[in-house]
Amino acid sequence: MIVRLATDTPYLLDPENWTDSAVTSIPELIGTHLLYTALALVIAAAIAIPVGLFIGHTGRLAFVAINAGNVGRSLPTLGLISFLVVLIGGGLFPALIALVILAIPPILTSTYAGLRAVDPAAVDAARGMGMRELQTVFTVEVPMALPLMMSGLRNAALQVVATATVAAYVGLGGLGRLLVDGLALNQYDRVVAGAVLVAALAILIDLLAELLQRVVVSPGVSGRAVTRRARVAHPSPLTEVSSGTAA
Amino acid sequence: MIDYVIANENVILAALSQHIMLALVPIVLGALIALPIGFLAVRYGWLYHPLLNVSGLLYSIPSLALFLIIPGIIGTKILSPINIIVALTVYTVALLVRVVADGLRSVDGIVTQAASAMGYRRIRRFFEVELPIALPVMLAGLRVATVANISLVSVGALIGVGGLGALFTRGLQLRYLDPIIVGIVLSVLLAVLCDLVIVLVQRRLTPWTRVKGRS
Amino acid sequence: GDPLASDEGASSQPDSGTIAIGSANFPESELLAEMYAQAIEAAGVEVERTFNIGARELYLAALEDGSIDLLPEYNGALLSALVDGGAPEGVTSPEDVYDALQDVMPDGIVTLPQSEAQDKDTLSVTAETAEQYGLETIEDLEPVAGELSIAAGPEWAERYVGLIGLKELYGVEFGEFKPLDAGGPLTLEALLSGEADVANIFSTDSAIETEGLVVLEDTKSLYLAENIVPIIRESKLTDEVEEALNGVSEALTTENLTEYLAKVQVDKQDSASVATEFLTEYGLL
Amino acid sequence: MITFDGVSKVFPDGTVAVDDLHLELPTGKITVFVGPSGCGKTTSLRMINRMVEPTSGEILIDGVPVTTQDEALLRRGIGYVIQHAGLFPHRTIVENIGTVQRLTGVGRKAARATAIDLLRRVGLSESLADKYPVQLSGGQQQRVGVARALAADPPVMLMDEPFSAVDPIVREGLQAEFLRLQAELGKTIAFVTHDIDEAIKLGDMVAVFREGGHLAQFGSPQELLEKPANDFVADFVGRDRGFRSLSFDSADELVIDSVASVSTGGEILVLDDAGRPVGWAGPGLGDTSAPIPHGGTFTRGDSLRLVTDLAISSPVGIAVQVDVDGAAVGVIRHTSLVRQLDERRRRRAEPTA
Amino acid sequence: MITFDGVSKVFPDGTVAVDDLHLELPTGKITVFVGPSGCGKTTSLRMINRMVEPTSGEILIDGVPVTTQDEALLRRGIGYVIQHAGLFPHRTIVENIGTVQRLTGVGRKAARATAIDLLRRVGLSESLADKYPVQLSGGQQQRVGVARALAADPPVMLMDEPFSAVDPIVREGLQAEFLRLQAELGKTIAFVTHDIDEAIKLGDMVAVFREGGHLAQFGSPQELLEKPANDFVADFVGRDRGFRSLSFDSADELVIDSVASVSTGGEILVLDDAGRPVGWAGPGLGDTSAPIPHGGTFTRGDSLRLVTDLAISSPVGIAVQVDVDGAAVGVIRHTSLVRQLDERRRRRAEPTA
Ligand SMILES: Nc1ncnc2c1ncn2[C@@H]1O[C@H](COP(=O)(O)OP(=O)(O)OP(=O)(O)O)[C@@H](O)[C@H]1O
Ligand SMILES: Nc1ncnc2c1ncn2[C@@H]1O[C@H](COP(=O)(O)OP(=O)(O)OP(=O)(O)O)[C@@H](O)[C@H]1O
Ligand SMILES: [Mg+2]
Ligand SMILES: [Mg+2]
Repeated sequence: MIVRLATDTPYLLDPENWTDSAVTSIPELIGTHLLYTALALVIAAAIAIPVGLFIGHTGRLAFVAINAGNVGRSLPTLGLISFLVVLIGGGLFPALIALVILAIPPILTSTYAGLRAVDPAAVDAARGMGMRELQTVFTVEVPMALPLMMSGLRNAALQVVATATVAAYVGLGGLGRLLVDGLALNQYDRVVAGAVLVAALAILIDLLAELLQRVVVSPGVSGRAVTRRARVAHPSPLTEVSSGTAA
Repeated sequence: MIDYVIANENVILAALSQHIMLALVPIVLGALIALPIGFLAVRYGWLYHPLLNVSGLLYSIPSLALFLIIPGIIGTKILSPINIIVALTVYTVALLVRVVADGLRSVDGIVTQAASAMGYRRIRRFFEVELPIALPVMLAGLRVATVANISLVSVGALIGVGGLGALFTRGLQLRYLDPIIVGIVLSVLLAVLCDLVIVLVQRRLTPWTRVKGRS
Repeated sequence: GDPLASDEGASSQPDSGTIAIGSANFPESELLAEMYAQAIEAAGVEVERTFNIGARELYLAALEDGSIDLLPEYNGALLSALVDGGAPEGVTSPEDVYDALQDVMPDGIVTLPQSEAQDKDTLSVTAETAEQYGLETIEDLEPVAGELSIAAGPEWAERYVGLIGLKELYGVEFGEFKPLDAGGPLTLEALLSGEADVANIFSTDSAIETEGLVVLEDTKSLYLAENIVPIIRESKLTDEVEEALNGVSEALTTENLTEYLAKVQVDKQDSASVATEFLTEYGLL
Repeated sequence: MITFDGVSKVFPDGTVAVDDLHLELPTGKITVFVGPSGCGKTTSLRMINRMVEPTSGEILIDGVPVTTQDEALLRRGIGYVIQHAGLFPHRTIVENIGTVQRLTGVGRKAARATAIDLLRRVGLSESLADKYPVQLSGGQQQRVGVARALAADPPVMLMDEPFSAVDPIVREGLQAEFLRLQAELGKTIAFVTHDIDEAIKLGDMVAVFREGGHLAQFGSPQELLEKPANDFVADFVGRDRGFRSLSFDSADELVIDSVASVSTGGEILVLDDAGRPVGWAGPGLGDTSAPIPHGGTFTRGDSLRLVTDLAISSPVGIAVQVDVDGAAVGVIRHTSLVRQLDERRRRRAEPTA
Repeated sequence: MITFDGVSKVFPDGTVAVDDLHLELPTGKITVFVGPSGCGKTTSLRMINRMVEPTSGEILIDGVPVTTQDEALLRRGIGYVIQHAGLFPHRTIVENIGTVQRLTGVGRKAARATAIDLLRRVGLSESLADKYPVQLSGGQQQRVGVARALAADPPVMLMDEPFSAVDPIVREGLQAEFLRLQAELGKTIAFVTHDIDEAIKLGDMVAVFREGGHLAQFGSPQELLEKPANDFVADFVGRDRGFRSLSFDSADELVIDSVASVSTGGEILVLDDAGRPVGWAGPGLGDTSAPIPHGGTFTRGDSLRLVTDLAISSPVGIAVQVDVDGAAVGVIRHTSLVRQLDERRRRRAEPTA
């Protein structure tokens, strides 16, 4: 037998791995993973939302928003991250940039689509009542576009959570460590632990996002105002077309 | 860059052809599997949400992890391209089930009723009315799946079967941009090309979506 | 099942005539594999290249399950991987290691005679660091290691020939461990950028010379001999193949390996042509 | 003839959509089902081609119960037109029209020829043949829907609010087209609408439904207007029903005075050289040298409704009749018109006495 | 008063939407813009609140050119109601209604109070206050749209086909509600519709537009029906215009005969104990012991149109007048009615002589 068998207790269930003292403590990995995810999402949102709002409101440069989705999807994350590491060196930076680039298209596209989908009659009514341009955008268009914008964010979050594992590939922390180390140490259970934790985290984040969505999206738009039976199903972005899980 | 391409022509071509195989076989398999599942999800409405949740869950598993877990489940060899193909097929199915279901659900009930009222029987109605009308939505989903698959294949390089991904790992090890750039460009080009092919197929298969509607 | 673990069921297949050659995912391994491949091809045997496989455990598993037939290996590292709990202490010389290896080789897989060329693990530091802390040997690290960080492959965390051995043998315990890649570009990058103070670099790495790194002497022989050795499925080992591989092993020295590796690493030549050049120079083609 | 013989439909959720319906739809005529929303019109209609199966009772076409026939085959023999046309978006116009023919095994070429012929019949240009439904306006789509239902030349047609999705002006055009076509083809048609005006305009017979799937009245449009069976029907046919009922009687039987006769009353009908009325002049009509416009004329075949309206809107209370060339042939005073209406009413009451 | 002073609008693509429009919309009245699709009604309306800027000419509100005012402020002072209500789906009903007030700095509480008051005014229940638009029916939404436009109590209201998206029955209710409200509030209203019946029903004044942005006629509904300026208008107001023009005159001035008088003609109006008419009996009406239903009655305030229709649909050609309790107070024969219409026409023609 060439390789060691997995230890008796599966990695995920070994209490040892959950303590702070462990070389790779799972809580710490989760924390780091969340940090990368949050950082990437915040930066991506800070870029994509204003641009999406501009394009969606004015209708100008629409091709940017339409093509962003496709180009974003077709960029191989592993290639991107390798490229950045070689170009600017190791550390958090290249991984973060790759994640941000990954997260921008879904947010941008959905913000644009959300604004485009706003009933023109409501915008017309807003103007007709004497709202100024920015008032129209923020008090009418954005609230109505929120469900789509949120699903774009959720999509982006899911992709980033899954892809943040590549950070480990270039030596950073996060749950990717379990995959990369498991691979290097030939511990199947460690890889499984990584996969399970990432998937669990994705579900958790999606649930939280759903809760957030309930809070921020007006019931009048989300369909929750309608009777339960007639309720418009709002698909979880988990089930939505997403892309680019990697590493 | 040119030098690199010339010097490594064989390596690049081999990587590219592996990439194409690894990306496209799952698309075909995935589409074939997703079609009946999507149909069932529409036929039996209660299946719709559970099926979508499962596919969403599958999609959130990191690809590297899936590549590594699959041989443990299906008993293939560790380096077998089958692992990558199965994993990507899983993603494709996860993505397309929803699309197929939504496509079929997008068919106007009035149209299917009109078909029945004109004397269509069930099966013929499905193939001659519902399926063609759902095609645009399905093909749009297929485009997404294809492009996503092409970019995902390269992750396989971390376990030695990654098509153009090998150029990324090599470039990283040698701290050498050329192979990385060549890999990215080829991967993106391949994605764009496949996308284009599907668009062309779509134009042929669904001429009615191209005509200009009246305001 | 555990696909990374060995698979006893996968017995050796009958000789199909084609030899599948694998390599690890670093340039030297790929260069060596390419040399093997071309040498065997010159002997009229068909080969299939499955390079860049990844971590050792992965390619060993691949060898064992029959995905590949032949690999360039390092005797010390191989021994550590095959013996539960790592290489026995004190077995560090090339001969001892090679002998010990014979006892643990899995069924159906054999080693051919090893080359004198070695590529050992080292602990290296930059010249400035060496000067600042007065470092020459690994022992010198003991008092200061707490302030220092070390970069190595992720598996170092749990290996004897890694952090465990350093602690047990030298009493060296680093302040921080940065899991990057084994002797790879990230590790080197971390060392050069000052993100890590000490790094696990391979002895054939041309950067040692070009960057003026200081290799800390392994006074207590923690690091095993790392002679290059072809390992092959017995069923594939014909006379022509053995002859061709032995020819390569004989031609290889640490020096010429370092020199030719630099052509790949520094000059960015592709490994196939570098291998051809090597084999031609040593009359193996 | 289509016979509803004590037909009821109770949906699984307990909704009584149709309640013990007895009805005979005469062959070759248009029978309109009209009533408020949810009163069971569509359900009744769809039971004819077995899209819905009755809970009890029986529907017969020319005496044959529909349940004795294979569903699909039955449906291929019954044209069906629905609200939004329900065209197949993925098929061209001729392919849409040829659907049933192709189903019954007619060749592509022959189906196309029929389809193009039908296109013309429903008043559409042949140039639309190879377009797709999205390229057509709502009114055009609706016409194609009618053509598609007609393609297999079925003796029976079911039409469920076929014109309700188009705007009023287009609708008028479609209705006229439809009546013209029916005059030519003489199909047995069941037509659903919730617009009583449409029912009165199109129906040879009208079945007024009320909530709960009850039949409130079945009769000709004129009967509905003149003698609504109850307050529900009277209410439903709406205001002006007296006036509107005049549309069903021709004005041809009116006794018309000579044009000259009106001058004796003081008003003068000014004619042009061709004898066409220009307008009215006379002492009571101001000193303006130009005659006052007469406001419209009627001719043979026009209804009492038009004549009454002309008499009301005329500046002198006199409606002018013209011949096909527009030359004045006679006049009728409003007072005389009303006297004649009175007599007509008496005459009509007598036979019932 | 809103004045259009030679206003034209040519869109960048060359479409002439409005062509040299001169118009005065009287203060406190409803002025309806009506015409076929694309004739420039909406464009004209939207130039009032500067949603569209005229190419030439000027619009003044009470003598002040609208262009002299800040756009947003101008709009806050003009209520605007559009076709599908254009409610904000993400806001509750009271928030929707309070939009303009909140914009102008009114506090949340005060705005809510006004909104709830308005809800009641437009005939909606207070219980809808905190619902969202999706929870309301189309008709309710339309009412909220009106309430929202009224919230800032603007002297001027613009309404663009506000009732066209709801079905005919709901529309009737909305129209009645709207007229009641306007009687109370007396806003200056510009109201767009393409339905001439709606125009005639709602408008104090009606501006008929025709293709190319031309004004075809501007006048009261009665003028339009009685004296259409040209064939386009005559055609557009449609058939029965004589009869419909009778709606604008009350029947109160008619000379009514006593109930007893009719018996002498042979017909007998059967009354119940409370003096309410039950139906007609008499020699000409068959031997049936039950009286024939009279088919309807009129009372004070009803129009000539109703009386005429009753006379036509009556089985004996006699319309019956009742008091508020439903007791018969008099009758009028169709012939007598027509004679009185004749006299009325003569009287009206005289002043112009
Ligand atoms: N499949 C069904 N299941 C349960 N109830 C139904 C079903 N189809 C129709 N109904 C109910 O049966 C009644 C009659 O429906 P139907 O569609 O025949 O009415 P309709 O007269 O055509 O109304 P509309 O003018 O709105 O089309 C309604 O109360 C409706 O809700
Ligand atoms: N923004 C625009 N750019 C170019 N042409 C326009 C624009 N808005 C309106 N038009 C054109 O101007 C003409 C008048 O349009 P308008 O909307 O005022 O018509 P309308 O009378 O309200 O018609 P409808 O009854 O269909 O609402 C139409 O021909 C229309 O196509
Ligand atoms: Mg219906
Ligand atoms: Mg308009």
